[in-house]
Amino acid sequence: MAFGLLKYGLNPRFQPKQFLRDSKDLKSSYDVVIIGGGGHGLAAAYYLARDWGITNVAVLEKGWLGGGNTGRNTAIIRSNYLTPEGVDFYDESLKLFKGLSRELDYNILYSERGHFTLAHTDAAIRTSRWRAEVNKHLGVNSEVVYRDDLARMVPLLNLSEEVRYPVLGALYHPPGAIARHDAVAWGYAGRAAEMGVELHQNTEVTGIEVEDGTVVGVETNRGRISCGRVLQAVAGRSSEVSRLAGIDLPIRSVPLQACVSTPVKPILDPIIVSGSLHVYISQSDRGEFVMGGSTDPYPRYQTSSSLDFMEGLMGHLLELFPFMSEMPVLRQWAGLADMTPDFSPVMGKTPVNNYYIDAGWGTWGFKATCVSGKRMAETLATEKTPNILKPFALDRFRTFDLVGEKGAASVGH
Amino acid sequence: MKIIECPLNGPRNAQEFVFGGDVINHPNPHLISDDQWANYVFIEENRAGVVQEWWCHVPTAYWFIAERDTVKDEILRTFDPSEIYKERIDYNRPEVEAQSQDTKNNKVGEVNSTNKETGSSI
Amino acid sequence: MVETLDPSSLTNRSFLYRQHIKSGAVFAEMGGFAVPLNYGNPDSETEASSNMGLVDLSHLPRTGFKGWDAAKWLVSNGCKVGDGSNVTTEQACYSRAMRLAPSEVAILGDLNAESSLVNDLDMTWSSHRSDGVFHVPRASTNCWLKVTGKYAPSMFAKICAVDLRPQVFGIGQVAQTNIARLNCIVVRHDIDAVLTYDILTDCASADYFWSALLDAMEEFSGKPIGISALKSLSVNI
Amino acid sequence: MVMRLDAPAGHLINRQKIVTFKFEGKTYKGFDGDTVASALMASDQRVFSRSFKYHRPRGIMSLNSLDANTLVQIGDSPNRFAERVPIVDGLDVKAQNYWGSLLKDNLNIIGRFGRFLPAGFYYKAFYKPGWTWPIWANIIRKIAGLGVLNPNAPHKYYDKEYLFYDVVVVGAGPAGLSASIEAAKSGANVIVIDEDQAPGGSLNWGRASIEVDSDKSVRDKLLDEVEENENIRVLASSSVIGRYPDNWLAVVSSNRLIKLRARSLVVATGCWEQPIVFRNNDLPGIMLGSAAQRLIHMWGVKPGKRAVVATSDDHGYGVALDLVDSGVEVAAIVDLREDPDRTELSAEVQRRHIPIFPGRTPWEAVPSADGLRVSQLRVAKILNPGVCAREVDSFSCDLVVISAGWFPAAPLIRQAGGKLNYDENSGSTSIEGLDDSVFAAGGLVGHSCIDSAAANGRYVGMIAAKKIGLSSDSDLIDVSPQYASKVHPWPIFDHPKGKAFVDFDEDIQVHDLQMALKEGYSHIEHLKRFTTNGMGPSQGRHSSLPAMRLASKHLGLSLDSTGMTTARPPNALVTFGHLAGRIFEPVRYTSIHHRHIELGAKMMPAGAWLRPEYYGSSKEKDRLIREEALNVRQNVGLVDVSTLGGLDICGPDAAEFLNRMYTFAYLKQPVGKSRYVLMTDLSGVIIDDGVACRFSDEHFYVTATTSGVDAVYRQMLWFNAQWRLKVDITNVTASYSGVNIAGPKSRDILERLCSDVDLSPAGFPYMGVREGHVAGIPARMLRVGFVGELGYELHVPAHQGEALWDALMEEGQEESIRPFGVEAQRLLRLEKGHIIISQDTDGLTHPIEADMAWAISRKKPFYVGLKSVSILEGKPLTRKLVGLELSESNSTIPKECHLVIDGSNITGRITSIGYSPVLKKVVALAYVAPHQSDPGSEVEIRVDEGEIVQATVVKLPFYDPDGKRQEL
Ligand SMILES: Cc1cc2nc3c(=O)[nH]c(=O)nc-3n(C[C@H](O)[C@H](O)[C@H](O)COP(=O)(O)OP(=O)(O)OC[C@H]3O[C@@H](n4cnc5c(N)ncnc54)[C@H](O)[C@@H]3O)c2cc1C
Ligand SMILES: NC(=O)c1ccc[n+]([C@@H]2O[C@H](COP(=O)([O-])OP(=O)(O)OC[C@H]3O[C@@H](n4cnc5c(N)ncnc54)[C@H](O)[C@@H]3O)[C@@H](O)[C@H]2O)c1
Ligand SMILES: Cc1cc2nc3c(=O)[nH]c(=O)nc-3n(C[C@H](O)[C@H](O)[C@H](O)COP(=O)(O)O)c2cc1C
Ligand SMILES: [Zn+2]
Repeated sequence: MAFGLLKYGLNPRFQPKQFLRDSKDLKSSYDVVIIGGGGHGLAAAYYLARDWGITNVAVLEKGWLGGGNTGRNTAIIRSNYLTPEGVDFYDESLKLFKGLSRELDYNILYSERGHFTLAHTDAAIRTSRWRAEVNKHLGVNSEVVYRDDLARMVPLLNLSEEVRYPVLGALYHPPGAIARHDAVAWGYAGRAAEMGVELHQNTEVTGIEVEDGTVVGVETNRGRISCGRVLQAVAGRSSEVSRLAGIDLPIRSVPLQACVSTPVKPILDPIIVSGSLHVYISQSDRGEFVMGGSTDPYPRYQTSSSLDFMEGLMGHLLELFPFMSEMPVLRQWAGLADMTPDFSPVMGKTPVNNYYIDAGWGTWGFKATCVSGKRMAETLATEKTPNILKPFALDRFRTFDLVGEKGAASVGH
Repeated sequence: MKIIECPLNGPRNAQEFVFGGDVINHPNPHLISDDQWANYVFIEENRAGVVQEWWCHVPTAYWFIAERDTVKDEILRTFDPSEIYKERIDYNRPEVEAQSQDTKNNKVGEVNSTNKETGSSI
Repeated sequence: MVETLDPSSLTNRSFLYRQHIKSGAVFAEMGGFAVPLNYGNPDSETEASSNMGLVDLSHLPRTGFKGWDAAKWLVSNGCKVGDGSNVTTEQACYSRAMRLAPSEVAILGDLNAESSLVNDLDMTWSSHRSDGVFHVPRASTNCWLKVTGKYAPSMFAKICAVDLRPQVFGIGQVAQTNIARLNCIVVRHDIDAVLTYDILTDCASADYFWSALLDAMEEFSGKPIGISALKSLSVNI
Repeated sequence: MVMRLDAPAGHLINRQKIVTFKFEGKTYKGFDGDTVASALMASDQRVFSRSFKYHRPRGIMSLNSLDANTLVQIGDSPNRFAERVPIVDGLDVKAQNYWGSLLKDNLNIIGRFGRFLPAGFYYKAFYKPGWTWPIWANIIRKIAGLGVLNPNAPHKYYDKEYLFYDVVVVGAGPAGLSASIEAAKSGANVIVIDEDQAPGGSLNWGRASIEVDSDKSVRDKLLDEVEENENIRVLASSSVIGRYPDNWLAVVSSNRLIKLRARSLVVATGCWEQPIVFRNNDLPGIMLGSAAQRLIHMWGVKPGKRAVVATSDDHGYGVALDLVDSGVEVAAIVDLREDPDRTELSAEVQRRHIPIFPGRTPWEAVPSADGLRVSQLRVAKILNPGVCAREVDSFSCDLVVISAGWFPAAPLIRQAGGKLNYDENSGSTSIEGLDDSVFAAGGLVGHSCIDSAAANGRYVGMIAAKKIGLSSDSDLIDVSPQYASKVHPWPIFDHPKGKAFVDFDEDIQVHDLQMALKEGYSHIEHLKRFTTNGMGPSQGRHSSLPAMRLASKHLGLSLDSTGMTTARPPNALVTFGHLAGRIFEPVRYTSIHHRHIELGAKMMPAGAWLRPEYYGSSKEKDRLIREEALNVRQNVGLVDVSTLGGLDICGPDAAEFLNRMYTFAYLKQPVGKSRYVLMTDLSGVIIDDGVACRFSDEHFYVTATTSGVDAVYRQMLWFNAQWRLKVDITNVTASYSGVNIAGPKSRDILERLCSDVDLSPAGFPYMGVREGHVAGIPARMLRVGFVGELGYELHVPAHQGEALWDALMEEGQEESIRPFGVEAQRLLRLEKGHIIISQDTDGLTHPIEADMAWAISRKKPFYVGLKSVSILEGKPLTRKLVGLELSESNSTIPKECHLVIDGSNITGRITSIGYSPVLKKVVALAYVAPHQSDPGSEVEIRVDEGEIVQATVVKLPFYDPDGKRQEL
């Protein structure tokens, strides 16, 4: 047990240190302004300070830290992507995630569970093999498993051939993990603040000043500030915020919903995803099943939850796990996913000088929190795009150099 | 569940419909640059506010246009596409019919004033 | 005494004929199809017909026309067609014209298959095609089922999100919607005082749909009924 | 049933009918109408389960699913509120979350370490060194979780129902019942829904005056009125779990999920009674006043023997009277108010000599020796909000009734856009911002007296009907609350020794919240997530207000500015089974489906359809597929192609329309001929293919891929909604059953069955299309070459498809006709080098890299992806689809999607591969780098286990390069 807990337990008058800090006044100018206090913005702030010694940084968050998608996602972490550029990128993130509790001195409850993407059709088996082969080539642990393997590895799974879409096999990715999503945001926020980064909640960016093609300041609901460089990391609001800087994006903002059950004793270890049935499920350390599916059928700027989502999700889930029919649902909610045409993020420079973007995280960006934070910090600090980010440049949509992730991602978390 | 007023079938649950994207005039590919075309293909308006978009009533495969507030998720009005698309559209090569083509496209753009202008803004 | 007919001896086959055989149907021939007269228990079927019954009418003639001039063309060929959409107009011969859209009409033959309207229209269309009028092969596209009896609205309430209760869904009204996740055309068609609804849906999904309906009907003791029970509802169908 | 009271107490139970059930293996008795909770209490069984974190014994607190204390396991069903489960004979109930036994849980020692396990403790520990965390995580997982899920539990029967009402009223208390009566007067169709077993709401258990049954007589009058009105339907034991946009309500009613559309919605869900926070406030025997009253009035159960009542308003006095009337000794009334109002009820209490202690609060409850129930209450004087004097008065008791006032039961209202405002001075609440056609009534909006709740209900019922254009003769005016329901401003008394619980579900103490606030988790949303306060099964119904108070005090903000966490559905228990309902997964059968089954086909899903993969036993799959394929090459085979999409494209602009939708040119396509179609999307990516058959100038019949046709059809309609060409498009996929009879002997068979079409090579050449009859069945006949042999696709009306199949199978016996499945077809077309969209292409494949530039017309001005394709064409190729041959010596045959490797680079992948029985070698289609794409190039493929296999690029097709066989 940690020292902190002992201190706390033994001394009734123990006064904890304030870890999460909301800075008071906005200064008139910062070297770096980060718009968006989600995991990505906070991680970037942390790495700017830690790796590059840049601490005159303000994170501007219109609501509360981590209250966007970072606080709404189902926390699946994996690196079994389809394209080499995707695999390299997410694998770096996974490695950072593994060491993150110690790095931040804050337990993010990283829990390696193994990740199965079920295949119900021949075509899905082929795609699984494709992913497995690319993964293996790049040193990432993935393999195709078949029905008898599944019967052994996930005995709870309904492998009947009498169902509408029988399971034929799966892509098995042993490093697949879940973590406590909120803790990631808080950990980065707390440690960034310790190094001098200012965190401003309830601070909404309402305008962006661009002079001669260079960003010079941002308007907020609390006044204007001048800035050196700006990083936009606002997930579901990407198009609206970048429009303030005159930048158009290949993004649609679509709600993505999820739900949890009431807690039960541990029964399901791995993360199970079925693209054909649009469902995924894992069991958290608290004992709830955390479940989700595909994005809502149409875009909107709203995070209300819908009944259709629950009905569809459960219909499909019970095909995989019929014995769950008696489980009660605890809560459902939604976030806003930035969907790009190629199911890949948009990172790096923009047509506006000093204005950097981290967007297009769709349904898959939680797992990228570490790497995008670290590498975007590098990009801002050095003004050079690291190789690992190059394939994800905004310009690819002008030059028709899309990333080929779409094939693998019917439910791409 | 939301109710959508289908101009053909009346009010129905949203589940009967599929979304078809913003109403944007398909530009004549011969009259715009490659960059403009790339914008047309990939860039999304994704506006928070009132937009015009395509919806299809699946049981009847009927396409119509809706004005929707994407923040409140409220549909303000639905109507048949012929209100906007009144006449035949052609995309001929400019050398064939440059003049007449130009005016045709513009006409469509005018009727539908909330649309992105073909080419220029993208 | 009706001879039991082997349905596979005929080249026209209802999409459901194996379901009928499974349910013990006694068949007779109608228009080249083997049609279930009853399922072995005519009395209980007659009773079911006014409570909760399910009939396969896929053997009956039906057709469709669409195109910008379809409605006009039908009128000029002696067919009455209603205004607007989703309305039904009954013809003198008990056939019905369902206006599905301004540019689309489906024609349902009468329940005794006595009228030649459908056939006549099909013949006329194929011999002199007319601009802006296109044929929709409803007979082979859709299976045709009929749900009968007073529990029909409650049964539909379990599988269809459109309000089909008689107080809101009038006779002849058409709904093109989803039932049990399948696209369907539903039309109310009361036989004397008994509520009945016709459904046209994807013929390839007929097996699925039939089972889904029977499942939903179970709590109302609904079951398949033969053509005889249906006819018992009225002298003039 | 030692705690059972005599009638008339217990109006829900039928004393004539005894029900026997099991709890923890022991048999208990109760009456019909009892719930698990009431029946257990009647037998003085007070401990129901153990708590989430500290494994403390827990029993009834709210008896209204406002807390997780009463969650039990019912057979295979975990986490059920004992108060919502009616007992039936043989019911098997188990307590949850104990190690050892319910009454002696070995894990309750965790409670002792409580000090070391503040909320969020896991964020601060267990991760150094890194390897220790997984071990800790496992331990934590086992301790957490409540019920147990049985992996062999059956999937029970659930279904759904869609209902429509003019006015839906949620809550059948005085307000809801009155609203429904008034709304119905206008002719509206009304449904009133309540989650309790019987309508009546608080009238079923409340005691608003000194007469025991004054509430009940009000209820009976209202219920009579409701009963008489045909327009009103009452639905009890049914919870509204959520309100979604456009007044769409989800209601759980036994095994059914009702989806209800309300034109107008009245929410009359009343209030939730608030607990008092003090040390050991979670001991069994400590419960809300309303819980005690529910026990007494609804089920005739005596809640204890000696009680202390702690209250902050008049309500506690009514409870005290109920207790006394039920034979419970009331040792004291502890009133949190310094100067309680003098009312009729308090006067009666005094008359009965119950001592009243104003200005005091429970400070600490003392457990019995076994730790399983309360045995004493220590009461202290309140000095300041939350601060007490040192001296305590002790009362021995087995029941402590607590009530800190009433707070609106507002989740539905908040889901309907309503915001709850709190007036700190008066302690009352109000609602604003409700969506159109949503109305709140009764206790929810502050009417805490029956008359005013009912009067307000009537008014709101009238307004709700008016809103949708229905009106009655009534012309009511609204009333203001006679006295508003209030909550005590600070019913929170932390104890230096802790265990003052704010959230019972999650074992969150005052101390936990205070620590978290100091650590900076002070935003109400952070506080919730860091401590998990309000995240348990009761979703903050008893805990969110005290947590808000603590946060607002820490922040120095008003409650309104502190804010509430979001109210999300579901508001009550709903199972996965309810939400799933009957599982509707449409499946499409071709008309020949049953023949395939009879022939022993292994079926596989193809889009919504099932198709035969091959015929015979899966053990012999490979041999069967080769034989099926070889038979096509040597004799003749028959394959069901009914699932292929079919589109009739008609009208004067039909050819122009195809010209726009597909890459090839169609204007000059002759009648009686077919032509390949290839579709790209706007970005130039290949999305579909097929053939276009021209039956007349103005009629094309176009095929599309099985899983692509619906999207293609929709796209076509979408484009033409803009282009306005004179064309009509019909999806005739289901109308036509199709078979492909293929092989050198196919013509011989067809000639015997078809007399009205000239089948000679000249009369009906390759790529020709005809209309005629086969076996008397009208057919669209296509001479196509997908499998590369002489062959005919015959498309006939679906209801004649099986008859056509039968005729061909019978007629073809002499020629050794044999059905072949999808697998053989895939192999045959591979030999011919034909691609399958989405197998040999992916989400980014454009025609050039798929080597299909030949299918693009360069002359026409437009097709959908034209400009993208030309942009892509202008870029250097990154890959190319080629044919590969494996030398025979290779032992391992690669599989589809094995990679083509060039040094350390991935340059491509196999998209299709198979052993060709006719060529006697393994052939494949694959993407390779452009520099590897010339015939003769050697490429390396990495297969399973990392082995490298060599292959040679060859020209396509592999088989019959001149196409002689298909053109026979
Ligand atoms: C239901 C759901 C499940 C998901 N599951 C997974 C998963 O399992 N695995 C995975 O990897 N990914 C998953 N994702 C995706 C993942 O959550 C996101 O991609 C990721 O959290 C994005 O992080 P972010 O920091 O970029 O954005 P956010 O966390 O959304 O942060 C953006 C912040 O910007 C703020 N902001 C917006 N506009 C302004 C403005 N004008 N001024 C100031 N601030 C502003 C917002 O308030 C917000 O806090 C899921 C998403 C959802 C919704
Ligand atoms: N004795 C007291 O001191 C006391 C305390 C509170 C209220 N009251 C009385 O309550 C009256 C207020 O009446 P009212 O009609 O507003 O409330 P009510 O409490 O009488 O009735 C509300 C009903 O709504 C139901 N309900 C709540 N949420 C639901 C959901 N999601 N789905 C289905 N049902 C749901 C509850 O089961 C309850 O029966 C006043 O007359 C007041 O005197 C009395
Ligand atoms: C992985 C994960 C697990 C969650 N578990 C719970 C839970 O146990 N209890 C709960 O009430 N909410 C849980 N939530 C949901 C949150 O309470 C909340 O709904 C979500 O963060 C969205 O915020 P909002 O509902 O305030 O909009 C969980 C959310 C996530 C992302
Ligand atoms: Zn689905």
